[in-house]
Amino acid sequence: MSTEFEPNVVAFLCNWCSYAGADLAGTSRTHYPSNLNVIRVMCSGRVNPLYVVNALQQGADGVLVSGCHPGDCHYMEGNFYARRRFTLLRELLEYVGVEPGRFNMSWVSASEGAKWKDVVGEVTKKAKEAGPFKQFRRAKINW
Amino acid sequence: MVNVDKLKEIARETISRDDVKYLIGWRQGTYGFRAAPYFMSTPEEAEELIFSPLCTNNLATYLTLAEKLPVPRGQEPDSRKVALLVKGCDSRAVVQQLVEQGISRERVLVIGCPCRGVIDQKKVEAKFPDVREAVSAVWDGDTVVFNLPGGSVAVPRQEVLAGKCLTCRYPNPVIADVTVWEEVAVWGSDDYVDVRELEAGSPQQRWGFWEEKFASCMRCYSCRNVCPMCYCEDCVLDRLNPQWIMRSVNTAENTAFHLARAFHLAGRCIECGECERVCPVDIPLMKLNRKLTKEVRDKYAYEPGVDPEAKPLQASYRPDDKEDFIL
Amino acid sequence: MDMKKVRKEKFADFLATLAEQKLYAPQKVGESLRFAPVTDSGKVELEMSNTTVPPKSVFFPQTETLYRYEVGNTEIQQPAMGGVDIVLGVRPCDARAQVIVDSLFGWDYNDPYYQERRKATVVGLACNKPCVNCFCLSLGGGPASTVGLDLLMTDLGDAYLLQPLTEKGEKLLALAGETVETAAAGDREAAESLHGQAEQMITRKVETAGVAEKLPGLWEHSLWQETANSCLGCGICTFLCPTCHCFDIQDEVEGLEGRRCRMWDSCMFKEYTLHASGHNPRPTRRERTRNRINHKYSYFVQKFGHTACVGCGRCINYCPVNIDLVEILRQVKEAL
Amino acid sequence: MNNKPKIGVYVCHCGVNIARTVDVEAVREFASRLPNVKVVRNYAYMCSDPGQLLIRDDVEKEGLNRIVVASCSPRMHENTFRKTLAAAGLNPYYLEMANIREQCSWVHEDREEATAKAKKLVYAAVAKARLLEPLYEKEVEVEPASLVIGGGIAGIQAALDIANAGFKVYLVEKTPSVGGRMSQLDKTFPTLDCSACILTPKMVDVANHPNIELLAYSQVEDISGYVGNFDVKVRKKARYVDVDKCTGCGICAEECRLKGRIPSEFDMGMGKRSAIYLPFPQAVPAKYTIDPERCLYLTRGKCGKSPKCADACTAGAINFEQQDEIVEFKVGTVIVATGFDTFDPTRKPEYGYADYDNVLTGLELERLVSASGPTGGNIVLGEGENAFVPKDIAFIKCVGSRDKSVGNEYCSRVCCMYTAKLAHLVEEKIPGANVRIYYMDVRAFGKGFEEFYDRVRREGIRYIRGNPSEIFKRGDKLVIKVEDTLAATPLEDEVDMVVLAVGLEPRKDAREIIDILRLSQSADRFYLEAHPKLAPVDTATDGVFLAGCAQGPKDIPDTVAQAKGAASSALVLLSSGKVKIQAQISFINENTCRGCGYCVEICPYGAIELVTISRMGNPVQVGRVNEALCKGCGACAAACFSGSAQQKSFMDRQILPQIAVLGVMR
Amino acid sequence: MCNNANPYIPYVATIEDAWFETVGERCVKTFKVTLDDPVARKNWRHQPGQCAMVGQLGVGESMFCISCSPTEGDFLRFSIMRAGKNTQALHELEAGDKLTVRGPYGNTFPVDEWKGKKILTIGGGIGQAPLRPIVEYVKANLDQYAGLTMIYGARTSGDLCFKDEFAAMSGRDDLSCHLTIDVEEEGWEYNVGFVPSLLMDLSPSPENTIAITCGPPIMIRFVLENLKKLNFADDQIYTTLENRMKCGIGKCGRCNVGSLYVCKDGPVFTYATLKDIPEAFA
Ligand SMILES: Cc1cc2nc3c(=O)[nH]c(=O)nc-3n(C[C@H](O)[C@H](O)[C@H](O)COP(=O)(O)OP(=O)(O)OC[C@H]3O[C@@H](n4cnc5c(N)ncnc54)[C@H](O)[C@@H]3O)c2cc1C
Ligand SMILES: Cc1cc2nc3c(=O)[nH]c(=O)nc-3n(C[C@H](O)[C@H](O)[C@H](O)COP(=O)(O)OP(=O)(O)OC[C@H]3O[C@@H](n4cnc5c(N)ncnc54)[C@H](O)[C@@H]3O)c2cc1C
Ligand code: SF4
Ligand code: SF4
Ligand code: SF4
Ligand code: SF4
Ligand code: SF4
Ligand code: SF4
Repeated sequence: MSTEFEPNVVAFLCNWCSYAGADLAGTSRTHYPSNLNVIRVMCSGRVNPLYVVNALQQGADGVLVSGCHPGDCHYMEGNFYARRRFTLLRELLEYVGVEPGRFNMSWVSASEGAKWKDVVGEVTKKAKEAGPFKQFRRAKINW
Repeated sequence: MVNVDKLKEIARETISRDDVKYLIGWRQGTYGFRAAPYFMSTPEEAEELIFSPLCTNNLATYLTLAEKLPVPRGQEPDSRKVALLVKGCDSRAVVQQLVEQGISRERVLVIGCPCRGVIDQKKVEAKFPDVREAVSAVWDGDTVVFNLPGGSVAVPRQEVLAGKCLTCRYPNPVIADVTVWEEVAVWGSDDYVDVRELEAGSPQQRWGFWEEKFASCMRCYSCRNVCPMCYCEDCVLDRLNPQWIMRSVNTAENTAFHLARAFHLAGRCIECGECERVCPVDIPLMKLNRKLTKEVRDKYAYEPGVDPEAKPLQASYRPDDKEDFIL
Repeated sequence: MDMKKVRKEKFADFLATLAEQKLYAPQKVGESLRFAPVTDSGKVELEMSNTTVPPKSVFFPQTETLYRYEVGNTEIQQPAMGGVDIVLGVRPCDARAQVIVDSLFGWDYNDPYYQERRKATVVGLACNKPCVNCFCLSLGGGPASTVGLDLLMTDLGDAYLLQPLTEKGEKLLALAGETVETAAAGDREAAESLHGQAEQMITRKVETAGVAEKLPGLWEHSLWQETANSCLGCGICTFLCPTCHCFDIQDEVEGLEGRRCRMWDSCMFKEYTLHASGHNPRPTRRERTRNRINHKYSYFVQKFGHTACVGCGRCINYCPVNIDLVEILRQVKEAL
Repeated sequence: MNNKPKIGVYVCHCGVNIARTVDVEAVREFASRLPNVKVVRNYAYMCSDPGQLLIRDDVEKEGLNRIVVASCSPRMHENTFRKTLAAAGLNPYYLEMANIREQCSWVHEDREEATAKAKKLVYAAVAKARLLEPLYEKEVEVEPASLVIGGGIAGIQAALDIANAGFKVYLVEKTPSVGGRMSQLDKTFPTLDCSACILTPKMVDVANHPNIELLAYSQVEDISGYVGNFDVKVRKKARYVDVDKCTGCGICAEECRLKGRIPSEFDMGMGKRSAIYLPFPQAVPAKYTIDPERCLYLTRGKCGKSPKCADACTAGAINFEQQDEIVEFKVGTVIVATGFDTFDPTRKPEYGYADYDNVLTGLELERLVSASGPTGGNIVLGEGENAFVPKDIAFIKCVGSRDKSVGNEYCSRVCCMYTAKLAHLVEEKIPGANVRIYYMDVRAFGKGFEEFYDRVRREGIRYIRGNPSEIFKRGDKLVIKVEDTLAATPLEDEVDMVVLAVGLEPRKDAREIIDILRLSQSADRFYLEAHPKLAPVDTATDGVFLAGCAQGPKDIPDTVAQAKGAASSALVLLSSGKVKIQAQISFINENTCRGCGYCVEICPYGAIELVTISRMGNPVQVGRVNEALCKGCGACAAACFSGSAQQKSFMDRQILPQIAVLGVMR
Repeated sequence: MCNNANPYIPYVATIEDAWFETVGERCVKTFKVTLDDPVARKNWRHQPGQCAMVGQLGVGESMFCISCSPTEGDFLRFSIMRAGKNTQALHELEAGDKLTVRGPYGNTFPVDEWKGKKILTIGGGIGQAPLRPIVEYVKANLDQYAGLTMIYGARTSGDLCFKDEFAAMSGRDDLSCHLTIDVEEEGWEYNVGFVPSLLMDLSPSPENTIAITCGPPIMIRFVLENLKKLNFADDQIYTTLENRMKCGIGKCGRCNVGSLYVCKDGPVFTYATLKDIPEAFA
């Protein structure tokens, strides 16, 4: 057993593009790190920014939100709203001292299985570099 | 020049109107350098009205803070207007409340008071630490004159104005049904120097700055309650089901509380500074809010609370919004 | 009992000897002063009018674990209780307040968590310069009141005079050993004169006698609405009040580990009394404000025989909208 | 009533697909210890009949009420297992899937890692499953009628198809007559059949069809409701002519004081009409209309001693008192066939359209060559003594198309062919005419197009590759400055007439319909279809379809084909009589909603509106979701600060435990 | 009285049986539970009117009245209406599951003082829960009382708790049971109409009678009015208050009406006590 730090990444994927892209990565038997776990939502526009805060609080070392490329949203505009929200959230997180690699966003289409693999690799790598998330981890403070 | 007599005159007229429930203004506080919010419903009460450098409170918050008692069956709810004195910053809150439909335009009567900056109570107290009685103040040119028991003292504005006033770009109300006197010249500009300073540090340094601050929060919710934009019937910050933030007070929950609060105000905060002012443990909340105001301005050329017809920032987008960090 | 004193240059050493036990004293946390465990005696801050957060936070922490458990299991583990030996730098008003709170945590059911901490030795610090809104005199207290203290310190300028009041206080002095010396002849007089001066400085006064009797008759008085108009319904006045003691109980779970804990709550919050049916017996800030004042000045008196206010002035100092208890009391007195 | 969640977890081997990499037995063992889990089973192929039977049996025997299937992607088999649940008598939405194949066994190699992850995914699914709520797919009845907006060939065709299938159609046309652009054309490429000859019968059919209610000279004011149940409000503009009385004899127009003084829209301003007019002789309905902006009586309150038209009309049809009329009706589907505008060439001033009379647009030339046109089909320019027949004629293609500088990047798809057609007609009408065409490309992609292009070229029409930079006047002639890019020589070509092959643009009033139906626009500003390939006639709003040039430039055959497509899509709904409404939609807690309207702004389907409710006697504004319009994207839920808007099956309180599991579990 | 040195620590209890009393959004489920610790079970003493904190580790605890009489046996019963987080989670429990219980808390109905008197209970909806122990207690000691009359109403027949028990009660002459629902329903053979008006129809005499009422605030208000009309004296009328509470032991602050803590000085009050507390019926 290696004692190297293995980050824990929580990812929110839209059903139509990114989740399908991840499925394609699977069907194509692409291999990627197992640190990332997916929560499926219908649209990246469904992801409440507080989920990200919550995930970090509850033990995630990295968070990813992934949706369709701009203009491809199954619901037309969900990812545009998501983009605005998460741009701001990311600024805010970094500003209070969350390392830049912790929160990520990507556009992965249903045909981009290969890109999904890259994204997982990238996000995992970044979270690994950032190390275990401690800043406002809920971890039983004062229990 | 500020003419409080004229203000009182207008106030008396306003209160006398049948369609006005009450007028919210300021009066001299009970001690030190304070003004207190003042609800007037009879013309006589207008006598106590003041408008001075002490009038820091943003009264717009009372438009949405009003709690409604159940209306007994067969009775009509009171639909009279609420009249309100606003400074420049306060007026932006009114505009943003209109944008978010927190109030309806027919229900408010806005009396605009062009403002020359209000004081930061703590700065003044540091200057005059031993003053116990209630002290009034007036503007005079580029100074604020305090009528201390031992005689008046003029202090340069720069030394006592609240932080929000030093960078104020809207000293004149952006919305008003009546404006009381002539507009004042804009003196401020905002480069977000304070925010940039903090941004320049490493993540560790930034967290180092915030950790202690967040840890010291008592979660008294004053910052939320005073905010004119925070008027959810049931706020997610203290909701129990689902529970986003535990009620226990510690760094993790407090940080989540502050992130959520700040985020919910992104594109909505009009920088009235009230949250920071009320905090009993002096958490520099404006440094947090202003980070987002800055990003909102830089990234989306958006400024809340100036255009009542504007779409809310977080409920709009542009296809070509920047997305440099997206993989 | 013998008075001692500790010279300021030795004060750090004095604290260091005390800090061998679990010592709490005012320190800066974030931007505010509150009682915190002393790890570095240099950080102890006694040049203050008073701490922002009263020392009740030591005896009754804002968040406190009642017990722990594993989810799905029924085994309950009590946490270690106590953990406080000395609380130093307590202003006389806050010490009196703690005595008031004692009656609550001691009536009928004993609150073990609280009582265990209350065993600590309380070292008071007389006020040489009361704050603008102190009105302790109106409530039977004073800048050098000794109620609830085991030891009273008075800042004499170059030294602190240490006046033991109880056995616990004596013990503490014994513990301090070499760092303290016997007080000089004039020290006591000097201290008393300082106390007198401090008393003179307190300008805020209000007649509190008769308030308890009068309040029930003012139930429907317009004063409550007028006061509540500008109230924000925040937790400042109650969280910072040394006598306010309301709390909430919540379960918190992390993975499979859980705890039931309690945390300060405030009667000024609207959720505080909200019923499951949506009915709220105190639906607006008018009722809540009325309850706050009545609780302190009438109900508590009826139940425990004394006012639940010591005149520390915190609620006045920190209320963001200048709701002023002294002013309310004055109105109560004047009301017809 | 909420019963204790009793969860069955089914771990699929998927042959060896999962089992090879994931220790399914370990996962099973792990899952059996999770809260509320009652039954856990492994099986080779969960999706197989025996696999599904396993679930059904357990539901029956063990009283399971939530099912977690750990297998492949829910995108693959969610529906399969929903049906299994339904068959077992459970609500199909009590299903949660853990994707341990695509997300796990297929993408990880290390057995230990993959097993650990599979456990985690199963745990998260269990955490959510215990909070699932039953959902019900609602059905709504479809009003057996359709609204067609726009009476061009697209609208006409769609209306006829639907009407012929036996459903009521309301055809709303803005102008006094149906026909659209096609009625202005002379001949149609590539077959050169006479436009009027093929269109007029259809127009007449529309007017006479028992199932079609033609609302010409009308405008849709408002559409509310949702698929199957749209409430439509149409404004019938006052014609000031009683259509029941008007016989279409035209005496009124003959008598009108303004006869021949008003440029005719139909003839592109080249012909003149009266203030009371029929747009063109074959107009349907063949009823006269008074132009309220021109009529002397209507604009000035006075027309000589008395209005001449009224005096002349023996049928007594003139009625100056007539008012706009609002008609309201209900339909189940809507077809938008509002067509296009031609590009306004004044936006390319270098072509001198505004300055020189002998610079024409293609559509103007259509009128000139038409036998029913202002010149009776003779190509004559100038008036009276100055009239002349042009000999040297140049066409310029792609005017306003494929041109970033005017914001139109797209190809208008008809100009190449109509240019060829018009060039051919010119050649035919003016013997010996010298015709050349300046072009960038020739796109002859349609059926018979290349052949037609070939034919025209063989007729002696010259194609010169070049993009004219300027047109100016030299003496009587127009000079075209251009570089022949094939020969790489600059030219100054002197001609008598220039025809600009203007492109097709979205209508200037396109916003009206966008606002009414909440349609979106694609980058080219035409109405956006739901999917460019798979749903080219649908829109994002269920029950609303697109036909013809409203969706993008196209020729008549494509227009008709699309119109038929739209009609058949509408008919699917109309004839089934019912539509199913999504179950995983959003709802708003009216007790906590702050009425800020963010959700209203954000919902791409306009599914939320603000309504005023009474909160203990106090009026408050809250959002309310129209269940039939919501598509369940959940965008509103993420936007709602107060957490009042929630999406069923994806509620915050269902997702937070998932996050907790994925975060806390290491 | 909780025997624990630490009054916050609950007993662990097992659900023996659980069933739904009513249906709908705010349905009521009754739990029959026994404490796991045999000593605690032996020492547990409660009287009609008392309450206990019932909860689940990991969710939370809430106050409920003990809806059985000690005369019924060595177990506890709680009838719990689904209202929010805790109650929703409690409703998910079934026989065999574990609970936490602390108590008993609060004062009691003075059932012993009442001996020799006629007992009249007037309940509405879930408000019958605190009245049930009285009914059971009096039933068990019927010879010591001058009679028992029970008036109980709910919105619909589906909202009536303890239906089966009422069936068993009819056909006895020493006690009478009057049921009512707000509006007519098919198959309903008892009264129709609101509880306060049924009270007036029955017009019980105040003579040697104790009236106890419990139910929604609006019902209580009218019942009290009517009892006064029927000349009941203030100290002949009892009711219980159910203010929100967290600790149950007079510390957490929120349940007070005036200077009284509902958790300690209540939940049982006479009208004589409450009528001078303006907050009591807020
Ligand atoms: C003395 C007493 C006896 C009671 N007896 C019964 C009984 O026999 N049967 C029964 O069904 N209910 C009884 N209740 C009410 C019961 O305590 C509440 O319904 C329950 O606490 C709701 O908890 P929850 O977690 O489900 O709701 P939450 O999710 O906590 O909250 C839902 C709503 O309930 C309110 N609430 C929370 N805690 C309480 C509380 N303790 N009391 C009132 N409202 C609260 C909240 O403000 C919120 O609005 C009694 C209450 C008291 C004080
Ligand atoms: C110069 C030229 C020559 C062409 N030659 C040929 C050719 O030879 N062969 C060929 O195949 N194609 C040709 N085309 C293309 C052809 O004109 C179109 O394909 C066809 O007209 C598209 O029909 P439509 O019904 O979509 O739109 P339109 O013909 O534009 O009809 C739209 C109708 O909707 C009405 N309308 C618009 N808005 C509203 C509203 N809000 N409410 C109610 N009614 C409304 C309009 O008044 C109009 O009647 C030519 C086009 C041009 C410009
Ligand atoms: S006002 Fe200050 S202490 Fe209170 S909740 Fe806000 S940040 Fe925390
Ligand atoms: S967040 Fe603070 S500064 Fe911004 S509007 Fe609210 S109170 Fe004012
Ligand atoms: S501190 Fe002031 S504003 Fe806040 S609740 Fe108390 S009285 Fe109201
Ligand atoms: S009520 Fe105010 S003055 Fe009295 S003890 Fe509390 S905080 Fe101090
Ligand atoms: S966004 Fe939320 S709070 Fe605002 S109107 Fe919609 S549901 Fe209500
Ligand atoms: S889920 Fe999407 S479609 Fe449904 S109401 Fe919300 S935003 Fe509109």
